[in-house]
Amino acid sequence: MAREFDGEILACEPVMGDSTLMTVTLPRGMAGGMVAGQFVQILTRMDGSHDPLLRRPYSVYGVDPDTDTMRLLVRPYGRGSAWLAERQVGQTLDILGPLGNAFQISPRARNLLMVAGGVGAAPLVMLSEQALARGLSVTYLMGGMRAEALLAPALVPAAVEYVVATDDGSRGHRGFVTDLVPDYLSWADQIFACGPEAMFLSLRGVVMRHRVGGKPTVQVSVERGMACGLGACLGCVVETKRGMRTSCVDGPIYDMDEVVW
Amino acid sequence: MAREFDGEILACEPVMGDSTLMTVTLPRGMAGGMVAGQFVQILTRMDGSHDPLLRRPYSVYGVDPDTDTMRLLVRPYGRGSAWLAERQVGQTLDILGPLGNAFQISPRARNLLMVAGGVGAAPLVMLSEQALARGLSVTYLMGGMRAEALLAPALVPAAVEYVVATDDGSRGHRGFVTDLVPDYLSWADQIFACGPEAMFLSLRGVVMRHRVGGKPTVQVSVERGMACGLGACLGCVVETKRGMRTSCVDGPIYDMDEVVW
Amino acid sequence: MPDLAVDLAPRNPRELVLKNPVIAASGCFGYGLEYAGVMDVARLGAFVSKGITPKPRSGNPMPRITETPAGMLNAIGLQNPGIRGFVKKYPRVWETWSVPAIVNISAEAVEDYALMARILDELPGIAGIEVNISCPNIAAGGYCFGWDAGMSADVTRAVRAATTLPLIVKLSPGAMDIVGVALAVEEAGADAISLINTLVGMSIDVKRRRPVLANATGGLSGPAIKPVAVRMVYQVAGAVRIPIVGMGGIMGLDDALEFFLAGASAVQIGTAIFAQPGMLVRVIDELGAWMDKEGIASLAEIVGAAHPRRPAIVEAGQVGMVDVAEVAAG
Amino acid sequence: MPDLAVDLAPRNPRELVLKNPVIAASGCFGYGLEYAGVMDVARLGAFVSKGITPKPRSGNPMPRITETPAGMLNAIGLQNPGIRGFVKKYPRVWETWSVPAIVNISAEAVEDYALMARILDELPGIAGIEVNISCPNIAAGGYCFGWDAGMSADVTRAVRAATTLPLIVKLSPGAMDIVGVALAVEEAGADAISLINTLVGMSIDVKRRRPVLANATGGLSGPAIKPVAVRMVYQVAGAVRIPIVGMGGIMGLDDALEFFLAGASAVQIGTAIFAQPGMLVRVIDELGAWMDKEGIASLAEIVGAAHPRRPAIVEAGQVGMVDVAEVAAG
Ligand SMILES: Cc1cc2nc3c(=O)[nH]c(=O)nc-3n(C[C@H](O)[C@H](O)[C@H](O)COP(=O)(O)OP(=O)(O)OC[C@H]3O[C@@H](n4cnc5c(N)ncnc54)[C@H](O)[C@@H]3O)c2cc1C
Ligand SMILES: Cc1cc2nc3c(=O)[nH]c(=O)nc-3n(C[C@H](O)[C@H](O)[C@H](O)COP(=O)(O)OP(=O)(O)OC[C@H]3O[C@@H](n4cnc5c(N)ncnc54)[C@H](O)[C@@H]3O)c2cc1C
Ligand SMILES: Cc1cc2nc3c(=O)[nH]c(=O)nc-3n(C[C@H](O)[C@H](O)[C@H](O)COP(=O)(O)O)c2cc1C
Ligand SMILES: Cc1cc2nc3c(=O)[nH]c(=O)nc-3n(C[C@H](O)[C@H](O)[C@H](O)COP(=O)(O)O)c2cc1C
Ligand code: FES
Ligand code: FES
Repeated sequence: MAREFDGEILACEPVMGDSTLMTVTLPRGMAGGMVAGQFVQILTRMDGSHDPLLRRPYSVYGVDPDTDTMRLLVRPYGRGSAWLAERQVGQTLDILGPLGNAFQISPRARNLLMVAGGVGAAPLVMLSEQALARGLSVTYLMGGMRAEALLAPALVPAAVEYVVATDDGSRGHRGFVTDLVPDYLSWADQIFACGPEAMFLSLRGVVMRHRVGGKPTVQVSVERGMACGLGACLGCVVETKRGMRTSCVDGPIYDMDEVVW
Repeated sequence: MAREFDGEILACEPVMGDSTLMTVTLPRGMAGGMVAGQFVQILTRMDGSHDPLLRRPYSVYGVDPDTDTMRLLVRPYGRGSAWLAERQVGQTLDILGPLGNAFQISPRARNLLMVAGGVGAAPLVMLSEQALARGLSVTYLMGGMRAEALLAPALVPAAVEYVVATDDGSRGHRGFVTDLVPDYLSWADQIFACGPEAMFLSLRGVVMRHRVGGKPTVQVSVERGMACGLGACLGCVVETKRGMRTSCVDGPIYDMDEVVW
Repeated sequence: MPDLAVDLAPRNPRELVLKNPVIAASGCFGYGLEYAGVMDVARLGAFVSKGITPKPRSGNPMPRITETPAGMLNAIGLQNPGIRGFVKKYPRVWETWSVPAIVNISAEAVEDYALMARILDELPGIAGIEVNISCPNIAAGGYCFGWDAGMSADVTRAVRAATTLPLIVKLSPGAMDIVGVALAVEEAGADAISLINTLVGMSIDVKRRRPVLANATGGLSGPAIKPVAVRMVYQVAGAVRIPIVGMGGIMGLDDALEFFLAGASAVQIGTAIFAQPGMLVRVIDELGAWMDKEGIASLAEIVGAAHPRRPAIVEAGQVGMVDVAEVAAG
Repeated sequence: MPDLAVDLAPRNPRELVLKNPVIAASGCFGYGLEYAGVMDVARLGAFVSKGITPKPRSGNPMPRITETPAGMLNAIGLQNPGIRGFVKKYPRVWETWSVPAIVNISAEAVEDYALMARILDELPGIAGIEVNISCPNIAAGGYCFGWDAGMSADVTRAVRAATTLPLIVKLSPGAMDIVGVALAVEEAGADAISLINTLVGMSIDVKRRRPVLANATGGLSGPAIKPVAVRMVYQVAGAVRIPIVGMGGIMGLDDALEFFLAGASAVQIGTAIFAQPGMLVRVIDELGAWMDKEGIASLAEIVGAAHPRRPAIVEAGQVGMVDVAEVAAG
């Protein structure tokens, strides 16, 4: 159940070039209930300032029920994330969460393919861990601008096959991460993707062209501007074949085939 | 001449309980032209946020032409000053200044009385130094809530007679700083005051009751909400016997007798 | 403990008594259930539902919201299940709650407002109706009901005739003569007036060279509009005798107090809920503590206290008119 | 180097050619001299003087300004030396400057506007007149000129008859039918239209339980109002053929671009100057660099580009009316 709470920043680790991996405290007992694909919303302004006004959503990168903490991956992009990236150990954040639905691993799936673009990497690490714990095989594809923009291999669970692509060819395949997908289409039972909208469109094209009999299925984490995060404002909807669905409660994870792209 | 410049914070020293004495760099050569009573306006928000919108005025506490620096005394009060007080050594501030007129020491004055309330202490330290450099005698009266809210004696030039009052009697006279003034009225040629409006009103009462033949004269630093700081918006005017005067260009220092209170 | 209770429908035998004057605003609190998990909804004075329309609506295309300086624009387009769908789902839940639920209704024809009011009149679990008149009047070529005193009164009269439920009419800040509209809806039978709804605004996406919102324009809410809202409440409070519910950019106790002092008997909080859901209960608690500290026994003591002298009813459109125009000239 | 020049009075033989489209707004730049020390005034496309009135005015009592969320309220009350005092002092200074100086005029009677225009017509150092119609019309019981298309046209016609100088008429956002007012002043002879002036707002000092400003209400400016301003520029640009000067909350290049895309041929910057005087020149430089990067040779290429199709002249008051009202309903 979502709550509004103060999370204390315990650690800030620079990753992926300009991003920060933040460890933040959770209310006791919350970590155990959080699942991969969920997110939290953070107030990214100083007390007394009203600008920027709205919270910013961040995917849960990982949780540790033993220490009652979670980790978040923050890329400085605009004003909210820049403020967040500047926070220091010991400061607290006003957090609302956990929010949203979760990636669903099918009971029959054996081989899972992760497709991550940029900070989209965040929820897929946690999902990989959950899959490994169930004894499944995981391949993790990641794309970024340059080698430094990729998740360091040490951050990806060792049992995962980690394959990368960069725009400039400075590591792995030169080109889009979605170029790598066809090789895994017959192997994978399910694909889980998180990244920019352009990546989904390209992924969709690749999958539609090559898949057989609707396999593998694809779940995507869709990014929408959000206000409430709780299904109340109807500002974040995604049109699906079954009508308008909020991406904060019914999403952010959607079956690719359900979404009206 | 006023300029908009980036000043780097070189030091932050806690003073007067909750306040900070900040050392900030100035453009080369500016310090030498700055005089006691002037102020600067500082942008007190992060890049990209528009709230709070307007600059905040701060009196110049002191300048050092040798190092091209100035000092400011910042009391955390509302949102702007809280943001400012949180800044750290190495960060830069967007500063507009120097602004405003100056305290005027009369060529015939020998004995000067300073009357400071709270952060009003700032410009009077610099004025005291200027007076001492001219060989004049200075008595510095200061009032605050408690002993800790007073300027530490080490911050007041040694050659100055420093007399204090506190609301709770925890140091010096118990009561208002203006209670101390009558004792110095026959000695002082000029009085210079900086503090809250209530202090001026009480000072004015004391002086009007006791002074003889218009001596001593009184100059006060008046606090007004400001927008431009340059005489353009006409938002900061003070009604004087000679009409409306801006407190950013024609002030903030006014002859007490000129102001229509 | 000071008395925070307020009756928003003193002229109505069915009355609308709130245990405190803090109400969650329409469109910002869903149907109450959405927030049941993150806060104690029962603490609220009341809440207002998302706007309900005669027929179901799937709302506008995306994007529907965007952030602006100290504010936000929304063009949700009144996505809702329609009055029939609404009736099946929510009243039976609310009936079990202690907090008064107010239903916000929107329509594009006078008869449709009346139709909805008639349906709501008989239902359990509904404490009152808030009539949103910031809607296009199809019969008048899409001209907004709320911009015109006559059309606003027509809607009010029709709804009044259709129900004995407490009736709050919610004014549009787009009306040039907000006082004239207020007087007209008071005269037409409103039990209370709420204001303001959103201002009409637009943001342009410089990269795409198109309006950010799919609908082009949207409703501006949040702290950015607070000064406009306080001014309008102040002006309307100088003219009408029925209770006023003030809103627009309230982010905490001090903002709420501005509205009470301007003349509001209760406040609604909308956009702030998105940023800080805990704020609703915090304002209630802090209001009680503040009144204690200030020695204020009942809210009525401060309602309208910022008015130098509460003037008698004035002619429509003349409240502070000269001031207002002169000031706009800097 | 892309072409930033713009003529704001193409229908006028005296023309108003600016080397770039960035103008310092009235009331926020004094008479130009105040900022001469902190920035290079000669870089500006133009600047507009503080509003001048027929007689000297000492302005409103203090406090005159207060900060609001991402905005500010002002009630300066048009403190100025009057047209005679003005004439003695500023035109002779401006005559020696290369930057066009535009004089903003305010009055409470049609004849007084004309009187000032006649005086300005003959003077050197004056490039154009901006007519501030957000003023109370004393003859109409204090009703604001700018809220009414007919009264706005009357002022425009009288000023037009009194001078051949380029004429910008500055609209009031308080007008409900901003498009109708714009069409009326275009028809009455305005060379260009500028908008928006400030919205009317109020803040209340909770401690004193009184309005913060001595004048009670004030004009709201700054980023808070930008979405309203962009929307109005977009609507007016869809209707008139004369150039539009857009303003309201511009804090940097991206904000200025929103106004160009909405249909403004030039922009004014007001409140932002107080916060960052260096911003004026920065926007000019960044605009040139941006156009270079985007391969835009002339500003005209992007003016109004956010309109799906620039519609022909539409009926007054109908531009986006349904959208607008619907959206305001969330
Ligand atoms: C479900 C969900 C999960 C998210 N998880 C993460 C996460 O784990 N880590 C993370 O860093 N961010 C994440 N984001 C994005 C994050 O919420 C913010 O949008 C991002 O930090 C930028 O906010 P800002 O305030 O810095 O930018 P602003 O100054 O508010 O600018 C936002 C503008 O940039 C666009 N924009 C926002 N984000 C991006 C982007 N990433 N790339 C390109 N354009 C963008 C928006 O459309 C908007 O116009 C997530 C978003 C969603 C909806
Ligand atoms: C010429 C001049 C010189 C100044 N010099 C100094 C200085 O050297 N050091 C310093 O700390 N401040 C100084 N100030 C005050 C300073 O500019 C700010 O007003 C102060 O820091 C509070 O701003 P804020 O953003 O924190 O408060 P905000 O959140 O903006 O609140 C401001 C509100 O509090 C009131 N207010 C502002 N300041 C005070 C105060 N000090 N006491 C009581 N009420 C207040 C205002 O009227 C306003 O309503 C000076 C002001 C002027 C005009
Ligand atoms: C996302 C959103 C949806 C809204 N929907 C409605 C609505 O359906 N009916 C209505 O009368 N007002 C609606 N409003 C307006 C609010 O109830 C309120 O009048 C306005 O937002 C000003 O208050 P605030 O600044 O506290 O949000 C909506 C506002 C927002 C932000
Ligand atoms: C302090 C102040 C004084 C103003 N004085 C005038 C004036 O004399 N005449 C006028 O037409 N507009 C005046 N304005 C309005 C501005 O010119 C401008 O229309 C408005 O502030 C919106 O732009 P901004 O948000 O960039 O400030 C004034 C604005 C401010 C803030
Ligand atoms: S963000 Fe409000 S419904 Fe999803
Ligand atoms: S602050 Fe603008 S004139 Fe003084």
